[in-house]
Amino acid sequence: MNLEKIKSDIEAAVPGCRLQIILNGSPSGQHSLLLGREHAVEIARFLRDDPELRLDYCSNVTGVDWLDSETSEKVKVKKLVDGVEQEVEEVRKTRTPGYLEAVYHLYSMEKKHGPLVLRLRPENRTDHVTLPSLTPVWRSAEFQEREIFDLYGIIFEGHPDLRRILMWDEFEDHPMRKDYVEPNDYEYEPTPHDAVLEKSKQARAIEGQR
Amino acid sequence: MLGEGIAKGLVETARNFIGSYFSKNRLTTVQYPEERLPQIEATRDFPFLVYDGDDWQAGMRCVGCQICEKECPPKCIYIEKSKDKKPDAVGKLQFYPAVFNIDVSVCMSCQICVEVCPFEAIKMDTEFELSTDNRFGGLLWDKARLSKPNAYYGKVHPTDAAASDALLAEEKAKVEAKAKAAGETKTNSELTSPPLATSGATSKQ
Amino acid sequence: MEMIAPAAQELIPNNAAATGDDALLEISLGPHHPSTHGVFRMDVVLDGERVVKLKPVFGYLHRNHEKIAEGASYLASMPYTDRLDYIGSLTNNWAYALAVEKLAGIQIPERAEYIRVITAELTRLQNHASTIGFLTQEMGASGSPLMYSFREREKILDLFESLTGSRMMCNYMRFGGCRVDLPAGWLDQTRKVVADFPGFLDEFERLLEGNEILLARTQGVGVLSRELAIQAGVTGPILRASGVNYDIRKVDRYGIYDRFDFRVPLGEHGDVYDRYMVRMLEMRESLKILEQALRDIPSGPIMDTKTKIRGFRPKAGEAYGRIESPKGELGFFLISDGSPNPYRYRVRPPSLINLTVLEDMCLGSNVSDTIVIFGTIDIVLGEVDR
Amino acid sequence: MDLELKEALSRQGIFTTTLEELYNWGRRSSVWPLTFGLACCAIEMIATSMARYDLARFGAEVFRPSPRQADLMIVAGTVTKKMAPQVVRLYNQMPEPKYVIAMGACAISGGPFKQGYNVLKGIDRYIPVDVHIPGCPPRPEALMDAFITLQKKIDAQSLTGADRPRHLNAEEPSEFIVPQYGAHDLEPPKNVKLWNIITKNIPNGPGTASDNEPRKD
Repeated sequence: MNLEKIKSDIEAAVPGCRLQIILNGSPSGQHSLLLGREHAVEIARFLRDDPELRLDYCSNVTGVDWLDSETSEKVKVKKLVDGVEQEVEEVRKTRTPGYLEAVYHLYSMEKKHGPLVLRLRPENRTDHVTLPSLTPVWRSAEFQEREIFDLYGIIFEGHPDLRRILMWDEFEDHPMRKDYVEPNDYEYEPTPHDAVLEKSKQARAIEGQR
Repeated sequence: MLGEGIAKGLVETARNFIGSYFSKNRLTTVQYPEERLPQIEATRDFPFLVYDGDDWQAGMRCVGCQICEKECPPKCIYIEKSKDKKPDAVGKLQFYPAVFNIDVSVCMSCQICVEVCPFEAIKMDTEFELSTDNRFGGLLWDKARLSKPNAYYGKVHPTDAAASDALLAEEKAKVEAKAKAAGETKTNSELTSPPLATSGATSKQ
Repeated sequence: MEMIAPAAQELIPNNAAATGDDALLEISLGPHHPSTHGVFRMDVVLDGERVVKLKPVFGYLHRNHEKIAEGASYLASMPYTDRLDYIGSLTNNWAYALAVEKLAGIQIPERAEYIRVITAELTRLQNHASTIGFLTQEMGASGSPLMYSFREREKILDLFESLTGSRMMCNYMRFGGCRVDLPAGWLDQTRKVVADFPGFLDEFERLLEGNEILLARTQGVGVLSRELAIQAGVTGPILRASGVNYDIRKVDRYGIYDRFDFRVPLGEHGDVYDRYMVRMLEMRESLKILEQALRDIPSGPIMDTKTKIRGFRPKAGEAYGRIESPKGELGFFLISDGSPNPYRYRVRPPSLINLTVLEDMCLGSNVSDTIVIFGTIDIVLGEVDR
Repeated sequence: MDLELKEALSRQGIFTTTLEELYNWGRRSSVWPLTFGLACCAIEMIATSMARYDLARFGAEVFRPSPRQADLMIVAGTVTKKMAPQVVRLYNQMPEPKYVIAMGACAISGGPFKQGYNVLKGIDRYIPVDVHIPGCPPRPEALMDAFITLQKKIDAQSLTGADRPRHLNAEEPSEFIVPQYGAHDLEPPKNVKLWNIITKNIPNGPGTASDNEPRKD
């Protein structure tokens, strides 16, 4: 399956949609297609129903959490120092805001090809975390989108039954997010080291204060 | 006829019942604890520390390198390296673990510690009758509880132990040859021992 | 169980408070229920004995496998995969190893490929055998069939133990091959088990084939249509029982499955009986594969020498690798950021996704049939909740 | 009763017993487990009850699905925080005398999954455990060994005195608090009273000053 061709096919079928090919550096060569939120359901429907593609089987739906990241690189800049142009090394920091992501792996049971990897990204990872649900297109996404809602906190609009699936309903956090801090219920640990030792000590200290 | 299928099935059950008196293939009950299933050689349960010779403290192969502690998936190994050194089986001065604890109430018997150990020091035991009513006292094993002689290893895993012994003998021969060569030029060589380069990845348990 | 979560209370229809013959009854099957294969719960609304609504509730065995794996090295996750579908640990190992191999572009030696096929097919045999045992147990055949299938399972577990050291949690495969080579005599032992296994299948068929109770309880019960099965992403024997020819061993031809001659059994009606029969036939096909693999296995190395096990750091990127596990498509989705730990580690659990259609299959049937339908989905909670 | 006299009598075909022995024999020989599997270990538990190992030989023939009819709870597998309230409730529903075997690493301490946010780090945070079996999963023989250990434990109990079993002591509780689902964790995260009893006797335990200090040998 040629990703470029699929991209142009989609663009022809769903005018005005935003698409971007995301390259994958690993030898697996599974490159993916980033969809704009607005037309995601239409695109999904096209992918499912297009007689050539017939991606009727949505195998895997995954959430991914990308934290805010800061990359610093050294750049050589030409600057006027004391009236003389010199090459000076400068550290430039680029801040990439973090984002959440839902990744869909599509296959075709009829044509027996695949995978096509789709990605959807909500605006940010704090307050605008909605995505259109693809469950109306592929029902196999039902539980998996619920799981992403539960563990990552992405809200899928149009999902028929969006509740917590793995954690209990009273639970408030989204534990698979990278910045989730789990409750410290460590106790006496017979073989502690590193993080566990710290947590165990903390827990004991708090207990002692009570 | 209604009931024919059920009757056929019952004949099968009867055949099985009678067959269980004659056929070994039907795996009739092994009357544990009086009789036991034959010990399968590869069986693994919990790790133990191998020592050479008779004195477990002097012969301990472990050098406290803490690789297993780092690689242990459930983090159930706790090691503290000693401050001083003691001679190992080959005669080189090595560190030894001042503390070596394994919490078997956490251990998942995955034997990754065995796989990554470059010193053939930790191996898997086959002992499984360990039930206890004392969680913390009975299931936290220290160095003394963990140490077992090499002869025991040879008893429970003969094939692997032979391979391991051969490997160590080879290492020893190499070190001796090197020492001999070095001894010709320099008599007093205080070896700060580099880790023995055995292939941890392919070592059998 | 008297526990009703708030979400479950929403399920109670308005007339639940009404008394009399037409009252609907809301019950919670599980999480402690002898036939839910562990800690699974179904919130069922009943009209008399008929199921009107059924909502599965998960999470009682959510052990945070994915989160733990994201904090551990690639090697350290291997023993955890054993505990996903704890009946078939070797196929889980393979799926994970395959995903890592895709991620890092590792080729594995031929002998290792053969060992993988042999162990995976043995896993399929014992998984299907115990599934059918449990299924008949749930239909009321208490004891005998389950005992027979566990007897056969024990023989295969003995093989696993003498190869890998553990009965259930094998932790045997590595990215780049397998951990240890076959011990002496293992192939002969396996050949004997494989040669004897058809005898067990014949016995099982004589025991159950034509049994009027079995037929009445299974035929026409829990029908799953072809279209719904595809739409809901159902995989494995359930999908094939609904007549869809989709077996990843044939589609992806991962490993060396293109070298073996075997067929994919398909059902016609998509009912419980078809699912049972597909599993029986699949065992016979697995035996065919095993015979060929045991005949052709070459000698040679079992590990790719270039692959480092400790301190393994694949290049940044991602990969999705999948295999046909006994329960369906088991996939692992890995994202690497170049560090020794995977950035994202995701399991695509067949058991969870196959449960999507549970309500559709159960609507309108009796509670007793619900248990049987549930039994044919063949779930393992370790994989559903992870 | 004098042991020698008793043996001499039994050789003559006269069997004597004390009320205590009879009572303990009765309890020990019909420990009915609860059909209660949580995870991986449950499969080994089923295997133990199958023909090759046959747990029935120890008087545990009948696995009862209802806690009201069971004497023994085999906590076979990982107890998650979502499941913990139900486990405690089931335990509370069992009639005295009741016993608990924590089978496998997860039930004892959370085991390999103890670093997980949803995993209870040992069932003994909420209910008292009589026998622990390490292993992941323990072999069927190990479960039978635990059964024998439990039977020995029952046999050694005296019916009177300060160390009499819990069910004969009216002051001892037979029910324990059921934790509630909280916003971040279970409430309470452990049964403090029970936990203090368990950890009281650890040589190096949390009650002592040298908490988490390495043991010196």
